Amino acid sequence: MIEVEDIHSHYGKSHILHGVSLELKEGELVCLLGRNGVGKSTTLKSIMGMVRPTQGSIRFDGKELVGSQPYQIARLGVGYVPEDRRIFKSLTVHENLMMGVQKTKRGGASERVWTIDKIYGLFPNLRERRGNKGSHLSGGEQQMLTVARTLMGNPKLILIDEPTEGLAPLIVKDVLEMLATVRKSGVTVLMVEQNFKAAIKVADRFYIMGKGQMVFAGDMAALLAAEDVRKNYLEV
Amino acid sequence: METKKCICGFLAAALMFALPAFAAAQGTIKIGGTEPLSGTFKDIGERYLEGVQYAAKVINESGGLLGKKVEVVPIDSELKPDVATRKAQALILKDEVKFFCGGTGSSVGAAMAQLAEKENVIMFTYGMDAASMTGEKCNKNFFRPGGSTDGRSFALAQMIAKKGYKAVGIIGQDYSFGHEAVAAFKKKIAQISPSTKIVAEIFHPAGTKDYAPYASQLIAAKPDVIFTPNWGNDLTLLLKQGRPLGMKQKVFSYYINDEVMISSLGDDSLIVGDMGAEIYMLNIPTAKNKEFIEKFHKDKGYYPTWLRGKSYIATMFWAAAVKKAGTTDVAAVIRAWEGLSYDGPAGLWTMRACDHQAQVPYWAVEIVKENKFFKHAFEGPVTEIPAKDVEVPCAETGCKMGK
Amino acid sequence: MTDYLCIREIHKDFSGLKVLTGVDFTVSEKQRQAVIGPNGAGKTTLFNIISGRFKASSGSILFKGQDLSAKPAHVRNRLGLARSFQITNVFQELTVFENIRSGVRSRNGLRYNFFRKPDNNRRINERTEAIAEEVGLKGVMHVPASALSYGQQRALEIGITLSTEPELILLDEPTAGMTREETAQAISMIDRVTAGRTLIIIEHDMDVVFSLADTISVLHYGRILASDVPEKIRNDQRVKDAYLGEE
Amino acid sequence: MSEVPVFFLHGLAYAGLLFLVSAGLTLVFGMMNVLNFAHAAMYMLGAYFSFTLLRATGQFWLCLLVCPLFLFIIGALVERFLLRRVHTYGHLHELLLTFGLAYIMTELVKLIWGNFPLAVNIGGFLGQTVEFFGMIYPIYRIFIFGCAVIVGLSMAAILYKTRLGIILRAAVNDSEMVNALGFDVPLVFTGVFAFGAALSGLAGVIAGPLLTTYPGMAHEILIDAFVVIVVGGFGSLGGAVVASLLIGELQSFGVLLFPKLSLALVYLLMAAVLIIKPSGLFGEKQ
Amino acid sequence: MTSQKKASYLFIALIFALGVLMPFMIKRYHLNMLTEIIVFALYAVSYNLLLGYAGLLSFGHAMFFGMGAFTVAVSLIHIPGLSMWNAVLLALAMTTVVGFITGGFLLRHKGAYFALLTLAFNSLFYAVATKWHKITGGDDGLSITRPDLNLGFTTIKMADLTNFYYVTLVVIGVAIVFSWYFTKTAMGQTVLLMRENEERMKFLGYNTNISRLILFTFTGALAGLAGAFYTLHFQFVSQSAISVDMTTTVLLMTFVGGTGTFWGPILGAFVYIILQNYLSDITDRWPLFMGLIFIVMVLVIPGGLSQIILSIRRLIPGKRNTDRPVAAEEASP
Repeated sequence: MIEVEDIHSHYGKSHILHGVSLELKEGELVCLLGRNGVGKSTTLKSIMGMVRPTQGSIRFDGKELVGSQPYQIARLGVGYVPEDRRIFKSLTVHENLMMGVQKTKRGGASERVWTIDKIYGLFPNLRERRGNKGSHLSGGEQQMLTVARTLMGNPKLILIDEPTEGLAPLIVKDVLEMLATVRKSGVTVLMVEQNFKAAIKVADRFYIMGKGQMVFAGDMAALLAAEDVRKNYLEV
Repeated sequence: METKKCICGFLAAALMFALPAFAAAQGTIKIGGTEPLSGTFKDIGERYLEGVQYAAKVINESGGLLGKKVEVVPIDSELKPDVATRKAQALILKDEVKFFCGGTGSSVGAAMAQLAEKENVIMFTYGMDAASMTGEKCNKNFFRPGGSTDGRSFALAQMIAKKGYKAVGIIGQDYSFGHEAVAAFKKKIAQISPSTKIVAEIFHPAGTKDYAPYASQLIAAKPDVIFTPNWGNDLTLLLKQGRPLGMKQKVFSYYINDEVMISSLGDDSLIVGDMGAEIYMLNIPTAKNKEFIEKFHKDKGYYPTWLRGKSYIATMFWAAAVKKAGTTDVAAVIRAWEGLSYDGPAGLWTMRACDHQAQVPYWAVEIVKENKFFKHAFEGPVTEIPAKDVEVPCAETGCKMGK
Repeated sequence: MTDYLCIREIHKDFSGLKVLTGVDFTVSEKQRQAVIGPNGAGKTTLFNIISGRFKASSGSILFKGQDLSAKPAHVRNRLGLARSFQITNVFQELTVFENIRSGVRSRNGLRYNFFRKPDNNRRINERTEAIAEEVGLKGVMHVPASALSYGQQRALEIGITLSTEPELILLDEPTAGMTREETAQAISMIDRVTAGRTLIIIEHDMDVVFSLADTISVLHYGRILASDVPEKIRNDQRVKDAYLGEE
Repeated sequence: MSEVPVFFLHGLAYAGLLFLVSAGLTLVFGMMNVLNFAHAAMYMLGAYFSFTLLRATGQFWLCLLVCPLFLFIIGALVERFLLRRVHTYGHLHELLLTFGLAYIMTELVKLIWGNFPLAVNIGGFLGQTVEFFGMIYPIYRIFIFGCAVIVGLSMAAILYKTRLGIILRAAVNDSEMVNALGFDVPLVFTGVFAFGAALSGLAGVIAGPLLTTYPGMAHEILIDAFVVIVVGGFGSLGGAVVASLLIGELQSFGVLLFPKLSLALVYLLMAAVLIIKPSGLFGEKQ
Repeated sequence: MTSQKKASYLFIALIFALGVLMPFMIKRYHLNMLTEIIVFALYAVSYNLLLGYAGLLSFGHAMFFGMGAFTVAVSLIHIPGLSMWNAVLLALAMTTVVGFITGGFLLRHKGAYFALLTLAFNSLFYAVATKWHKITGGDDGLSITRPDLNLGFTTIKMADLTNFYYVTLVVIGVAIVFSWYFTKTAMGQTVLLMRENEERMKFLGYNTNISRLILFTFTGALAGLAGAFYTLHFQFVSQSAISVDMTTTVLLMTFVGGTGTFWGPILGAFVYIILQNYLSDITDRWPLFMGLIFIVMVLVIPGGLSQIILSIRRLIPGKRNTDRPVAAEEASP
């Protein structure tokens, strides 16, 4: 579904990604692990076109994404849930959700899987607060809202950046459940996470990044076996 | 390191700096025409300049002045006194120009007059009308072969008094010209028609966009007639916005016979019936005027309307002074011009020695729909207001001229 | 041990979003305190409040008995408090030397002088060089900050923080984004340059935390979950849960 | 004080014109953070286009439709080919660019239409006067205010009632995120700038018959429009409404009450607002 | 370091020497123009300290230029026997005070907001200058005569252009050199910090508000000095000295010369005034050219003339440039 091949990305003058490659198959939920500042978020942004890789290629359903604008990539069916949530603070919850709806029609059977009613069904909190300004939501609600907003666009692939960051355990559980539901609906998910324990509950496969490069790829069993990698790149 | 790279820069700039100055042509008398040649008042400046240039042409065709050709050097004053003086100064330094003229903007005129005194050159004007320029601000290097706010306001006051209006509403631009014009008008009307009341006296910033509040105030004062020294767009907008609000009174205005202003109104009914007084008009019934208009029209294909006429006559007057002096020496020309008379298209003009203000007759006119010059409304028949009727005695001008 | 830095009941809301919900802790003089906690726990916000970048919604900060709450950042710095930034925050177009000197001369009161040139001040220049040497940047002193490698920029970040000779240093993830080798170097450098001063450090890398800190506070959901010596924190179940997520 | 209603109407008419000019300016400023110095020059272009079209067809309503469209196209071209190129360099370059454009537009107008005032006369219904409550009042002045109300209400309706409005407001919050959600943000910005230009063009068409059309008209209205933005609050549409009304009425009643201060009154108001509330009446604190 | 320093001082001495010789080399007309250039050079230098060094785009610099210009004129007219020095000192004092007060209001905002506010304030000053006819002469302006310079043992006739040129050269020259020196002083370096990273400065003990206010006031005073000499040079001042156009003029000079170097704006003043003098002789479409220059500069050479000169220098092999000119985009707020 998506193939990232040897991309290099820069932020201003600092070289963040030094040849990152990864691959997702349709319907997978893959988790990208790693410490702060190793380039996990930059990887997602590079896929989304928000950071333009200087080298390498990213193919989504066979189409090259490097060089495209974020909106073009989004219209191909890639949804992005940013780390700092970035809801539109002066818009109401309902308007925020409306921002997720895309006008352009894409062919395919999975068209309009996510409707506003379905979203409100899944997130009753949001229905309750539909008239509230985005700035009045709690952290958990904001996280729900960003994911829901992205789902409104009926993406084939969702890139989620640290969905559990700063959330209370109960809410983390909700978020994970929500991800499971999303995934069941057939959407492919690439998730960046630091919360290792949360990640292993939902992910099919794992990538671990260290300093701008991939240092590990494999499933749960492989990860548990690779104690060295875990110790060096993840644990306390 | 930063320094060296600049040397190249300065050298490059110095090259431009050293561009050869225009060599001063021998055998010509240069006259600098300071007019706004860009900006909002460009059309006024250009028309004035045409009159000066036409005069130079007439002089040159009849053998020149003191055997030399007269050359008009246009100076774009941008209607800013600082710009005008800066450029004039450059001309003095560069080409040793001794004569300057101009017609637009009393502020430009006052600054030029002072420059003339400092640099000992002659400045004369045909259109900068603020009375103070030949009053308290007068100096020996400045001449006004033209009208003044005093003369014009006096003429208009006489016209209003003669028609017997008893309530006058005044509106003027809030700068020295407007204030001087209004003060002169009030002084004269109080003198010749004490029963006439000033029911409103309103000043607005020059270049006002919305005249409605001013017009409403005028209307509310219920005058019989309106007096205004406004000109250009300030007159256009006053009429254009005031008339629909119910400002039906006759307007007595300074520069009513401006064909560009009338045509820019786009609607003759806004102005027909309004009156003005001017020192030059196409309708002045002298033989010299008829001849002048005919030749000018043949030459250019259009008429020497007020601005062109005024500057033409003034320039001819100046030439007469130079001729009389027999030299271009500034002191000699000043002496020659003082007391000199010139009988031109607009009657007999006499340059008074005490303040260098020409004593000229004014011509009263009413704007009519049908005229032989334009499709739009223009001058009706004119009547003369003799120079002595609008004279300000030497003692009252406030001019103390250092000799 | 006196209460050197005393933080009481700090709350911070960002337009309704509660980031800090009553942070309480004290730091003694010369103590080396680490603040750890999962992403989004409010660590950087806490630093911003202590250093004067943000104002707390409520609560107070006492430094050597003085209430800092209403004082602007530059005054807090002059009182002896300095911080580094998680995202490198240096003067990009200036050289390393100029970067560090900006703090050194501020410390020496040469801030707004119209006549004296910092170039001519030997004391300031020597001190600047000394600091550059301490953080290992002496060799690149006249290189613009923007041309430095990432690791060097992080070192410069610390160098600038040190330049005002603070008594209390706040370091916000000084080793974020560094390789292991770089991190190891950074630890020993930080250990060296902060000797004899009070240090508060935010860090994710536990190697850094355990090698530098003598007390650790765990910030979770906007408040201090636990504060203790490293060994005890390591074995605290609440901390484990907070860190690795709940079972 | 029988004049009060008339002066109030005068104030409304001028406020209407001010709002029409500043609405586009404040919209572009609020959305794109671009201070468009060429805005008033575009307003002037609108007036001149209208003059020519009116002379050719005699249809004022046509001008009202077509000239803003012209300006829309010009605005779009300017944004797409000039402004966007310098966007990454920051405010300074954007400002200077629009500044240069203002010069060029003004000079081109002089080249094409000449350097003297041109009269725009609309006959027909709009040229008439109407009598009510014993006052005779020109319909055109009421029409100006009406236009401002319609424009203001439609802008509010677009911003708060349509999908486009949601996108626009979201883009003010976080344009990068809007882009990532699949909206062509650069196109949206081109549209906003072009719409701002169209508004200025509309204001020009409407101003033509009230004022005359002349090359100095841009410069004269620009500062007034800037003052509206400063007083109302940077980028606030509601602020522009209130500030226009305030300044319009102040100009009008100022003539009646403080004739000596006329020109300075507006600036005094501005200074007062800045002292009390530096970000303007409705501006958000930066 | 030291050789570079020497070169700088040598360069300054060279320029001064050239300046001293000028009256013997060029015509009075050109000397007149040169005096004007020197005055505007200081104005441009002061503006560049604000724009290029601190990254503050102001549309109100003419406030100070005009304030200085008017102060000299008004004081010379109303205080009989006032010496030229005292008039100039009054102008400096006046602009310093005005800079301090207006700075307090204006500096609360940054970027485009600051630009807009300064523009509005400049308009306010312009309105006052126009309206306050009694003092400023309104539209008519004020005309003065340069008082002669009493040096104690002798008096120098200021009516003479050459004498006035020398006075201008010395006074303005010293002010420009001081401005250059200023960029190397503590405060000058603080200004750079301000442009680079205002946020970080605060955590190094700098009061950024005070820093900006000091700089704003200082550049205002420099502009006021330029304005004072502007009046003395033309012996005339009108409201256009305080108009927004006067800000535009200095903006264009600075921009044409390049904001990236100290000397760029001086070059800009040079080129601008010469261009203006010759171009306005040839064409009355001067504003059109100005507009085009603006756009071409913004789009193609944002670093101005000094950027061109620098790039030419870079082409010369063996002369690697170690300077770090600040591209104008980085100077933007």
